[in-house]
Amino acid sequence: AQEVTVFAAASLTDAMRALGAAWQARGNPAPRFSFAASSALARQIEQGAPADLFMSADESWMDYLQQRGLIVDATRVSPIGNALVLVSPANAVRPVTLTRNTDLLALVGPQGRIATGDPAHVPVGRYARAALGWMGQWEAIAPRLARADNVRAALLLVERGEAPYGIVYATDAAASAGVRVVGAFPAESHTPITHPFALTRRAKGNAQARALQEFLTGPEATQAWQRFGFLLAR
Amino acid sequence: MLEVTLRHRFGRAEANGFALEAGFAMPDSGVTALFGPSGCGKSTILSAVAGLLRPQEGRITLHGTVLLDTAGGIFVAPERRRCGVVFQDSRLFPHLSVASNLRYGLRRAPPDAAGPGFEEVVALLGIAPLLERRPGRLSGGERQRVALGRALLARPRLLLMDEPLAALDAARRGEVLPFLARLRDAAGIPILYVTHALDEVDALADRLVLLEAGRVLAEGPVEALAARTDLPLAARRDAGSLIPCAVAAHDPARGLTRLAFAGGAFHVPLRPEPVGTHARIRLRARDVAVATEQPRGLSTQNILPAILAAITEANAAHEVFLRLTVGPTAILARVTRDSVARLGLRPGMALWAVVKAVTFDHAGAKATTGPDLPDAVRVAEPVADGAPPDERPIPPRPSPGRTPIGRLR
Amino acid sequence: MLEVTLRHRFGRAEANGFALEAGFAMPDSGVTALFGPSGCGKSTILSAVAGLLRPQEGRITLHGTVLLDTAGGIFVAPERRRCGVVFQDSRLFPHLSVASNLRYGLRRAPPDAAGPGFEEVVALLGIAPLLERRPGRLSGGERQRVALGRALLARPRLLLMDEPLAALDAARRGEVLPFLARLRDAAGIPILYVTHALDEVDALADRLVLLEAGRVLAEGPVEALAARTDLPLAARRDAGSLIPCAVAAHDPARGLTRLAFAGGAFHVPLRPEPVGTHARIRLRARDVAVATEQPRGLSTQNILPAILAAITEANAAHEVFLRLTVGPTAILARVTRDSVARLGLRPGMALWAVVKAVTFDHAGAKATTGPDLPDAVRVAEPVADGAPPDERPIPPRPSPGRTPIGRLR
Amino acid sequence: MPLHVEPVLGLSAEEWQAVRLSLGVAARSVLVSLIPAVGIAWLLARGRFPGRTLLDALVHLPLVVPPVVVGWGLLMLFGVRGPIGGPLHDWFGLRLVFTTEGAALATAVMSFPLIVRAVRLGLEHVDQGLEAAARTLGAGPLDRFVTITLPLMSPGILAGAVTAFAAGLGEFGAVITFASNIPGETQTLPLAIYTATQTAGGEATAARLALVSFVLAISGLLLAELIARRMHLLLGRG
Amino acid sequence: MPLHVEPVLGLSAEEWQAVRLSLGVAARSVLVSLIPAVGIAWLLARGRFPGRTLLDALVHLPLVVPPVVVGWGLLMLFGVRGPIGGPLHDWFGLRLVFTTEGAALATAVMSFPLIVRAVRLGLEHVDQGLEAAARTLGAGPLDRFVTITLPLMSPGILAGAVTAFAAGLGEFGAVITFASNIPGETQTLPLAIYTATQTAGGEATAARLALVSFVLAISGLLLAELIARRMHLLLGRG
Ligand SMILES: Nc1ncnc2c1ncn2[C@@H]1O[C@H](COP(=O)(O)OP(=O)(O)OP(=O)(O)O)[C@@H](O)[C@H]1O
Ligand SMILES: Nc1ncnc2c1ncn2[C@@H]1O[C@H](COP(=O)(O)OP(=O)(O)OP(=O)(O)O)[C@@H](O)[C@H]1O
Ligand SMILES: [Mg+2]
Ligand SMILES: [Mg+2]
Repeated sequence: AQEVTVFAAASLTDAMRALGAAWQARGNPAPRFSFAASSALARQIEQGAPADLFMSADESWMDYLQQRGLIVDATRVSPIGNALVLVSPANAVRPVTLTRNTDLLALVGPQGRIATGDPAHVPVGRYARAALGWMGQWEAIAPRLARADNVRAALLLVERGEAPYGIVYATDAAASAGVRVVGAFPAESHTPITHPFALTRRAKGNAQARALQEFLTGPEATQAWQRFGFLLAR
Repeated sequence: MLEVTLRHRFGRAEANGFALEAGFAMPDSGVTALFGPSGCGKSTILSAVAGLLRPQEGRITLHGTVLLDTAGGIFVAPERRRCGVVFQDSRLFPHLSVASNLRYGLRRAPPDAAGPGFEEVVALLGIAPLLERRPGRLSGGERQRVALGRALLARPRLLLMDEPLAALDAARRGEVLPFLARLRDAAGIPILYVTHALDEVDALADRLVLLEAGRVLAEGPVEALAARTDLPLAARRDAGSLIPCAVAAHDPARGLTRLAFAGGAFHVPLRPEPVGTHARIRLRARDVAVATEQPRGLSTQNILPAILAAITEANAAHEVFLRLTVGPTAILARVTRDSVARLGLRPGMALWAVVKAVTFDHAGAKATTGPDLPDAVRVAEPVADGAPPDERPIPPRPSPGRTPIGRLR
Repeated sequence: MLEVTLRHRFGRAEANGFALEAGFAMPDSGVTALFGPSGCGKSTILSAVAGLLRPQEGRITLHGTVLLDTAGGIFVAPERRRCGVVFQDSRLFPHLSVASNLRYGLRRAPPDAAGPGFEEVVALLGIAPLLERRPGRLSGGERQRVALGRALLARPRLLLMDEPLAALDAARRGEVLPFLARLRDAAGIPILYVTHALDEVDALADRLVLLEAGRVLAEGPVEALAARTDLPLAARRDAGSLIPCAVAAHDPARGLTRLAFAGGAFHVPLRPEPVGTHARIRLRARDVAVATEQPRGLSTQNILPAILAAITEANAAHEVFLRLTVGPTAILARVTRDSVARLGLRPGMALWAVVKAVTFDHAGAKATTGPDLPDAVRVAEPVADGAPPDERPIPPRPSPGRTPIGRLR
Repeated sequence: MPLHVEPVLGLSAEEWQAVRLSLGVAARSVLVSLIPAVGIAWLLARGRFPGRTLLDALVHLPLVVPPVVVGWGLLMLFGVRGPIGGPLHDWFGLRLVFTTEGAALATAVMSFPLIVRAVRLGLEHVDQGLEAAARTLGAGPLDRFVTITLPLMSPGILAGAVTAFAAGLGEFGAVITFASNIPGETQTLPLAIYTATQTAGGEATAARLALVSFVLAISGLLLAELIARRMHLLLGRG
Repeated sequence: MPLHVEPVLGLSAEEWQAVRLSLGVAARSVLVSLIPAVGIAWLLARGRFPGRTLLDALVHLPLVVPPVVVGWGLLMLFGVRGPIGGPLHDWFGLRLVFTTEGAALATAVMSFPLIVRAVRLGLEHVDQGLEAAARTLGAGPLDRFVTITLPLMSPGILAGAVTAFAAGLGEFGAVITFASNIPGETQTLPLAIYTATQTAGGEATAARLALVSFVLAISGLLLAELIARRMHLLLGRG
């Protein structure tokens, strides 16, 4: 059987490891993973990286590759999604309802910061910017953001109590014992968060890759995705 | 008085490591030379006295203060010993000007410590034009003079010098040696002087500690050790005798100076020192010949009546030393065995000592600690081959108290 | 024949930088010494000959090959000049054993270059016990011997030595000097020898190039320059004359060796060299006295009839040089003006030269390039104060062709 | 009145801010680490104590562990819940995370091995004979260190400071992890460059900023070479 | 038959793989950069040519630019579409990106300034008098370099190699950007540590791996100290 190389966004690490094991348990060769920032992976694929399946954290880096003709357009799917939540360190208890009227600045206090991905390039940060914009608070909050390199780093800042709040994916919040979800951003506050998958051009004839992608979008995977807190595309 | 007893071993005992086991004392004034071949342990002793080396066993006292006593667990840190050290490689601080180097020790000296002032030392050593320079721009001789000044200005109770002239060539040596001599005479601090050069011992030392392989072979006044033919000193071609004397008279017309010593006088080419100056001359054994009858018409200036006291072995197979006495003073001569036979020399014979060359020690009003010179030097008979130069009265010898350095020039 | 013309300036012309402007030639055999005070440009010249310094202007030819010609744009790289260099600081390769150091040049020498073999050089320099050691574990004297061997084994056409003994103390010097002398006699390669030590010149050099402040002051056979009282050499206390001579006879019973020279003979304590060996002795002017009547009963061995040729100034105010001739040989004596007056000395007078001390040059079957010695040395009158030692015939002088090094021991 | 900064040299106001911040962070990091570096270099070069090799190893830690891990470790230590950061925050109201000082600390820790190495080398070139000479002239340990050892090892200190400064200009992983990427506070040049590279079409900006960073570092190195030459002259080694 | 690796020392098979890979990558990076580093150090220490300072600056580039940017630059140059990587791939079928060799290249570039610095320092301690002596003994330029200069500068080369090896064990940003994070091929220890930190509850794993990385680097440093002592003895400086 052919070997399959999967380039996946770092935020998919936990789930993909579990799914990889399940795939292997079905008698398939273990897929090779490379977890990194979607941006780095996309650029590597552009430079001829031996990736067969690309799983991006957001649509924009998939668009980037599609525009350059580096993926098999027909295979592009977005079967799973995510929700954007506000988290606090585990010992904080006050839940927050996030509406257009919520005064986040007051919530954070005069010194506090909100940790999230860098809105300039980390997908979760982009969603956070959209949500804050929807709340009309982007201008006020922007200087108070602690911009992390990736979701896990943002989460860490909250876990350690450095930032009283963080904006992260629901999946990451669920996986961390150190934070508690204190509020969820309404779905309309940002474009839907989807994690698109697609086969790369070099995997065009790779049956094994196609099979893996089908597995990842299939029923058995669905359960796993849910278990890790991902939303399923309607 | 510095008293030193040391026992130290480098390397393991079984291996042929170096073992030092030495003890000596030195008086409170004058220069005591530690003399011996390379590797005999001179620098090791000096380091131990300075406190830069901590010997395995030993006791060092200076003017009654204990500096080191391994048995009593006493070790005074070098910075509190007040021993000025002049190193062979000068060790001037490269980042400081000459003036700052000189003041380094001065600033750290106890305020009540007496000693020469900055200006005095600069004048004494002739380093005034160098004060603003960095050590990197000094010649070797200049460097050593500055190092001398630096050590002296720290107002030490003892000066330690480790071959301060060894790194210098002949010309440079000649430049520094007179300064050293002036320092010795003017500073009034005892100096422990390490060297393996005999000419430096002759020019500077009052007492000698003779070392060999970590042990003290002999110790005593330089004049006494120089005349002993049983010591390795005699094996060197320049063995000889050192004779304390005083400038008795000058005869500018004839270009001669008369040096009186106990038992006679020498004539040497005119010297600049004033009449009355005490000095020391060196007669190398190989520069002394003997004659059985009074030589006539000989250009040699100094021909002295002498008694042949003894004939002793020299290290060379075909030569011997003759020990001559001129009054109370002993003189060594080195002649071939053939000459002994030819002239029929026997102890007790009256001879003429023909002294071809006399080496003049660097002058100065020196407080000799060697065998004492009679207070009024007896004026000897006129030498055999010429009329005596104009006699002038010899002034009394300067009192033992040292000339303060400030009055030197 | 090495011919050198150089012009080189360090630093800017306006500033008081050092300017070298020197030219000299040296013959194809023997030792030519570059002698002068520190900083006069000796090392600079040597570096230029070796090719390690590229002078601003100059021309150097060796045996007719042009090594450097700035006008013609020729510069032969040092590695192709085949000039062996012995540096003052030995510069042994610390990561190689003594044996590998010795073989370094040998491996790179042209295969057809003739020269002594490895074993021969090792034997000549007495370094067989050191072969396996690293240079770090050698004493200073041993290091210089190895450096000599290394340069020699590169089969050079010319040996350049830059104060090879300067870093050594007296004992160490004494250890290396005889090896140098043997090398000079055995290797048959011309040697350019840089030094500021007069005793090395005396012991080794055939010709002398006298330098001062970058200029050549005088150039010629050592014997000729040594006797010239107008050169700065005479200012030094050890001015004197060098006299080529040959071992004429041994008298073991009396412990004397007779050295014949053109004009007479000297008696010195017994020497190990075989009869017929050519050597050189040095008479220092201050070791020579004169007498107007024949001295009697004097222990001095060597008293020679001489003619006072001239009286010249010495640098010292109250002393003069007497130029004496003993047969064709000139001898210098240094006496006080007072003695000149006292004894009524005048040029043309017949005198007795009383030679107290004779310094023996390191021996060897030496091809002298100095003033030529008559082929059969005339046997002089017996010296005044003793019967001559047993006469033995003097074998003819060795032919000018050099003794191959292999036959030396 | 808010300060309005015009874009100069094709750099936006925000980029200029990053430049200034980088210089400030790198300079502070050097200042912070210099004294401990000299102390530790001294211990390593001169000390004879049992844990010497371990200390040597510890100093090298930031060199061998990925910067992100260093940042993570710093967060554990100096965060408001950390064993050091906690008391600092609770007692003195001091906060390092998210601050320029924090960025400087992270940078200092990362460049510490480089600075210690250079200082130690400088110290090893100091002739101990000169220190012995100072002792015999009555200088006690501190006196001697300040008046002799320190000036003589200054070329090593300079070399260390410059290398650390240059490396500090480029420090990324530890800073972004520990101090986050906050424009005007902790977004140094490398973070700005990184951000640019992570943006589609940000190549030009990234290259421009990298060039700025390069020019700065080079100017530092050149300046240091000049100073070093003067120093060597002063120390009489020229 | 697939090799079955038992978990040892609490490390999973994959983690062991990362350890082996890290060692391999660090070692290769040192091997790759050693010869150019010696060459460039020689040029910098001995050369007198106009662009010397610029070359010095260029060598320091990886030190002053964030590793991610270096990785990104390498990707642009050595990617299959890059000006160097393209021809390499098209003509020789060579691909550096995403291979162990690529990881070694990225690591080599990052540690290059460190190794050049150390080698240059070693070279500056070589007594040029010894080279002059070799010249007079008939050794031409290459001969003298190989037989004299190289052995005498070997302590500097060793120091450089060890520092580079230690730093190589910790190299992250350039590797993940240039060579990606592929277990068994380019997932070195630091990348494995990173991946662990991206995993919920991965802190313990990360700490464990960091410890392993530390122990490896320290062993390297210790070994180097031992070798250095022997070398110094051999070179007669003991
Ligand atoms: N630190 C040391 N470790 C081992 N041996 C040493 C040490 N210092 C000195 N020695 C040895 O001790 C002996 C005496 O050395 P020291 O320096 O005292 O001799 P010295 O008389 O001063 O000789 P020189 O005239 O050459 O200076 C020598 O054999 C030397 O090798
Ligand atoms: N590289 C250089 N740059 C500037 N000046 C130099 C250089 N090399 C030598 N000099 C100067 O040239 C002069 C001659 O130096 P050189 O080394 O040839 O003297 P030397 O006769 O060998 O002296 P020594 O006996 O001390 O070895 C000295 O004044 C020296 O300072
Ligand atoms: Mg000594
Ligand atoms: Mg010289």
